[in-house]
Amino acid sequence: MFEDVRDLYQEVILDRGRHPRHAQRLDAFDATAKGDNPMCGDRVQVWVKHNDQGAVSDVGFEARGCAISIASADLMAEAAIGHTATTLRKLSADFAQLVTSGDCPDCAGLETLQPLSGVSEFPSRVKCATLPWHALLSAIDAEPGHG
Amino acid sequence: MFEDVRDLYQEVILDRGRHPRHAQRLDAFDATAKGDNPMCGDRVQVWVKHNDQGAVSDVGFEARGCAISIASADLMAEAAIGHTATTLRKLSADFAQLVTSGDCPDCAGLETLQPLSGVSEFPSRVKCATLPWHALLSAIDAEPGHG
Amino acid sequence: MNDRMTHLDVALLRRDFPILSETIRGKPLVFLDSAASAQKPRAVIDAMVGAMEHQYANIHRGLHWMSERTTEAYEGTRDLTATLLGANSREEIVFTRNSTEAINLVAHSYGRGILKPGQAVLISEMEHHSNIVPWQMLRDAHGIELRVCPITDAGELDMAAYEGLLEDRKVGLVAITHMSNVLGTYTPAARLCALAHEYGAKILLDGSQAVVHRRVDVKSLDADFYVFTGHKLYGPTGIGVLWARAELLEAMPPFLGGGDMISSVSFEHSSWARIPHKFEAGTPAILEGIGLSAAIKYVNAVGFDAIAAHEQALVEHALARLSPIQGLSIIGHAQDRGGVISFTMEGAHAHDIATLLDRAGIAVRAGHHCAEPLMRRMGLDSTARASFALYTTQEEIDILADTLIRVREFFA
Amino acid sequence: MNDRMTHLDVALLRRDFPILSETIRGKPLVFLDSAASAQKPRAVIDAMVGAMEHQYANIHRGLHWMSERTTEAYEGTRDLTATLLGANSREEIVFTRNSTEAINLVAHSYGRGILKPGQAVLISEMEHHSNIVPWQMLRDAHGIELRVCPITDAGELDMAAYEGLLEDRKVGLVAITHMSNVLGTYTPAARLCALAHEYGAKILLDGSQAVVHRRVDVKSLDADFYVFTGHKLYGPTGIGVLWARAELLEAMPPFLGGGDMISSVSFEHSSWARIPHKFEAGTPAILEGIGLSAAIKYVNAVGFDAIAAHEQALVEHALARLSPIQGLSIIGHAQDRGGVISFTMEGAHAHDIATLLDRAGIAVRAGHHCAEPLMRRMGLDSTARASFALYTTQEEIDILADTLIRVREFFA
Ligand SMILES: Cc1ncc(COP(=O)(O)O)c(C=O)c1O
Ligand SMILES: Cc1ncc(COP(=O)(O)O)c(C=O)c1O
Repeated sequence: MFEDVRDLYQEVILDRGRHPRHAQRLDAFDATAKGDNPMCGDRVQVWVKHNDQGAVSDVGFEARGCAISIASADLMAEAAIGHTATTLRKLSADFAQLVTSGDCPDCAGLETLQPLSGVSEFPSRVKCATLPWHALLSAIDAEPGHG
Repeated sequence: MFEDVRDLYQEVILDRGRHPRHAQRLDAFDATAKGDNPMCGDRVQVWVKHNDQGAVSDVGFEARGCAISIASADLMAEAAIGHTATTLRKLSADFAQLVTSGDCPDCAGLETLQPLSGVSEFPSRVKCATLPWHALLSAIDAEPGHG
Repeated sequence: MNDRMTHLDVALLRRDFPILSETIRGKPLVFLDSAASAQKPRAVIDAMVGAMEHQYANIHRGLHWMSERTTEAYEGTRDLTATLLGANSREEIVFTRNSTEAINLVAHSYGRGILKPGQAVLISEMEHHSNIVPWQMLRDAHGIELRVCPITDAGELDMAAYEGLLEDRKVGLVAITHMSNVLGTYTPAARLCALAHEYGAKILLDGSQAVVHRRVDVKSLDADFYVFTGHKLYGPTGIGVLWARAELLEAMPPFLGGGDMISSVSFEHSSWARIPHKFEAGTPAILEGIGLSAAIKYVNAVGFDAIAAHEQALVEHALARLSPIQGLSIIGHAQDRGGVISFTMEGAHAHDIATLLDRAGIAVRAGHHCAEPLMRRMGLDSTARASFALYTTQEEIDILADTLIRVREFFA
Repeated sequence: MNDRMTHLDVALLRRDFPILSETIRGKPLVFLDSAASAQKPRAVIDAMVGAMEHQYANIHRGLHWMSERTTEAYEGTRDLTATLLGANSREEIVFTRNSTEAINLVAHSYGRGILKPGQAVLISEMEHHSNIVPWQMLRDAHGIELRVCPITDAGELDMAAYEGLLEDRKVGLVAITHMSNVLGTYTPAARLCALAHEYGAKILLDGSQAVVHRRVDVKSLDADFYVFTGHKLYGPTGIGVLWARAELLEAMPPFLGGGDMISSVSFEHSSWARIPHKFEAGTPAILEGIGLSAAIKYVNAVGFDAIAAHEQALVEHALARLSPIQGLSIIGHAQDRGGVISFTMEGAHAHDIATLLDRAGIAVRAGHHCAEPLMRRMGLDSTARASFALYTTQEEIDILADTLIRVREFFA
């Protein structure tokens, strides 16, 4: 019956939506921020830890929301590790292009996020996928020395 | 050209509109009141004098407005003379029926007001004709001992 | 059709709503989102088109044919609305943009103009944001206390608590929904009014949902204010209604200033027009008023008895079909309920449910339904909501139920 | 058709407006009351019907097809409106019911939220009540001084006085019409803005009339607030526009509370959505927004250069035809004027003129045109007013002139 939504709900999304690996606060963290979609009630909080070189070493989150937003937060938590603020800003912009247009031809490092590309066919769901990234960037921007 | 508005603008209306006979304040009066049609900007003030028996002995008015409202005020000033508050209330109600429906079969004393019956065909002009009467009744009602 | 009819020929009525024959990605539209906004019958469309094509001008101050006729048509809506609600007179009907603006009007004008700092406004845990936020703004601007009547787990007002909150007679105004847009609960409006009055409070009923499903009579309810919104009653957007007792409207200061609401204007001082015009500043929603007339005539012709009976049958059928679905929980179990059913499903977020249903051509709402405090009260972030109208069929509910079983399997 | 065109094929355009082929008591309708409200082109009617018949649901929170498409259509109007006015971004466009509500929004939110008691608001002698009364209400509620810029006998702003009134820098906000609905005067808006800013004031332009006749660019005018109303721009009633600089909207508190304007709600505290949604409470005028889109596309397609040139020609023709009529006085002789002409006639009150013209199928307004203070300034109670639109023809003006000669004879 729902064959045509398999683009949106790929196995990895359903799996991550159900069993996210990073859905917890970090005990020790350098920054945290919340994201909020007033129109649908989705909320997320993201915690970030850095290593000495200023690259992200760990990300955790707590979210309430749909499968897309939880899966997106979880995949983001992994994708962010090892990156600096500058790279993450670029990654976030590329990701936004991916989920809006379904494609990001000149982008690197989006492989693990690719399963979310199907969101582009569901305009009202794009924000579910991008919300965790907004929270991540807010955390990083709010952090002294990482603006 | 304007043959079909002759019902509204009968000779007597045009004449009274141009040359009202009672368009002045009374030097001595027992009551006065204003009437106001916010939608079109018509205004009228009416002055009333009584004789010892409590009947109206003189009416004057100042008005700004169209031919209909001036003529109606002027004809009213004459029609009111000799009547008590009670009769005037009845006369005013009959007149309202006349200008709304074009007719008032069981009414007496409307003869001189008959030329205004054509107003009934012009719904938005009915208020022009009835405004002076509202002011007259307000004046009478406001007067102590004539409520 | 007339009021005494209690059985609707729904198949026939559906032909009055052109949109119902649309398909969504090849599947027939199953529109179960009428509580958000109802679809429009041909009669409403025709009335608006008729005005735009044949008889339109600005109203009230025009002395020409088009303006006079348009004024008659627009003001006719006031008569029809007064009759619809059982108001004492047409002067008690104020047109607004929607329910939200009607409530804001009362919050500003009655709230700041008549209520005194230190008095309280009493709302409930199951209000729509439109009946919460204006009172919060009043609280913050004018020193009014905001009290909240709790609800039971079944989703009914806690009547003992209600009375308790009124007891100190500090509540100057109660503002409570007549039917919940999330739980479907009809509140015991007549009883709420009687109690409010017993303790010296006025009462506003938010009839946004209630007025659609049953005949409302403000006099027999003995309410003081009643609001509803045209677009949920099969009318156009852009027009809503505030009914209030004439003496309240007389006492209230105006809300918005401008053309049409004045008696005279000078730079020093302006005086106000009579009610209801005092509250209607600027060019009103003329075409929308004309559309609302057609909507009211339409529901009157179908008949509220028949509408209520039809929707009652739909609710029963829906409860019977949805309750057994594994993992599905129905939110709210009020005794007295209208054509709105909220539910959640284990393992599937409401947004995901809505997206899957949409793929099957079924339109439902998902989210907090502008009732966040109610969501928190029920321990939820969101629900999916199916809502019914006079054109909803049992078959549509069957399609919903069958599809929900598949949704469940999909996310299992 | 495109913008570079400066000659309109009016006969062809008239076919777009179904109502123009109506007859009034057997005489062809000569509609010279467009400044009160314009007639609607087929494109606007079709857009609204199309939505109601094929694609409609409540917007913003819906995850289903109908809701997504309707949201796109409605929000598309915001983009079109931003482009129409030359705004910096779509977020600067707030939808209201009409101009009146837009001005009230600013008077409440900017007036009470940002202006301080002791500051002044500067209006002019030729304002519409909608741009007077909200400021009086603000004055009375919030201790704001109300200043009035005089006009010359020709009906132009007295610019020396304007500057003089700003000089003490107490004026926090100027609110002045961009085009008078009575005199037709276009005010020197760019100069007004420059002077206001020089003396530290913000400025609101009431574009209700201006936006219809010429291309407006809020950036090159350097305004702070600009308002207009859909129904005068060939769109439906029930929708108006407030444009304001984003930073002003950000700083302003919300006006009406309810659904859609919040970010989150709890009983203790609510936080507001981003602009422009912070100012749009409740279900908006969705169908009317869709209608307004079609209207904007329509005037864009006709082209503002062509519209302006056409109306300029009509005004010149009308002045040439009406001025010689014995006993007729034209009110207002501004250098820069749009398609509105007010006049009086010796021996004939404006209402009587309107009634007689109506008998000849000609629709004009008569009265104070919601500008009583201006009437007093000109020493009048009322005028008759003929106003022009893109569909107005020279022949219609000839009919008006010929009929006015008869009116004169009738009352002579
Ligand atoms: C100059 C001016 N300002 C404001 C308005 C008010 O417009 P609306 O009644 O649509 O709010 C009008 C129209 O009546 C107008 O001409
Ligand atoms: C119970 C209730 N109150 C108020 C509203 C607000 O209606 P509107 O958005 O038309 O103002 C709604 C609908 O959304 C509602 O269901």
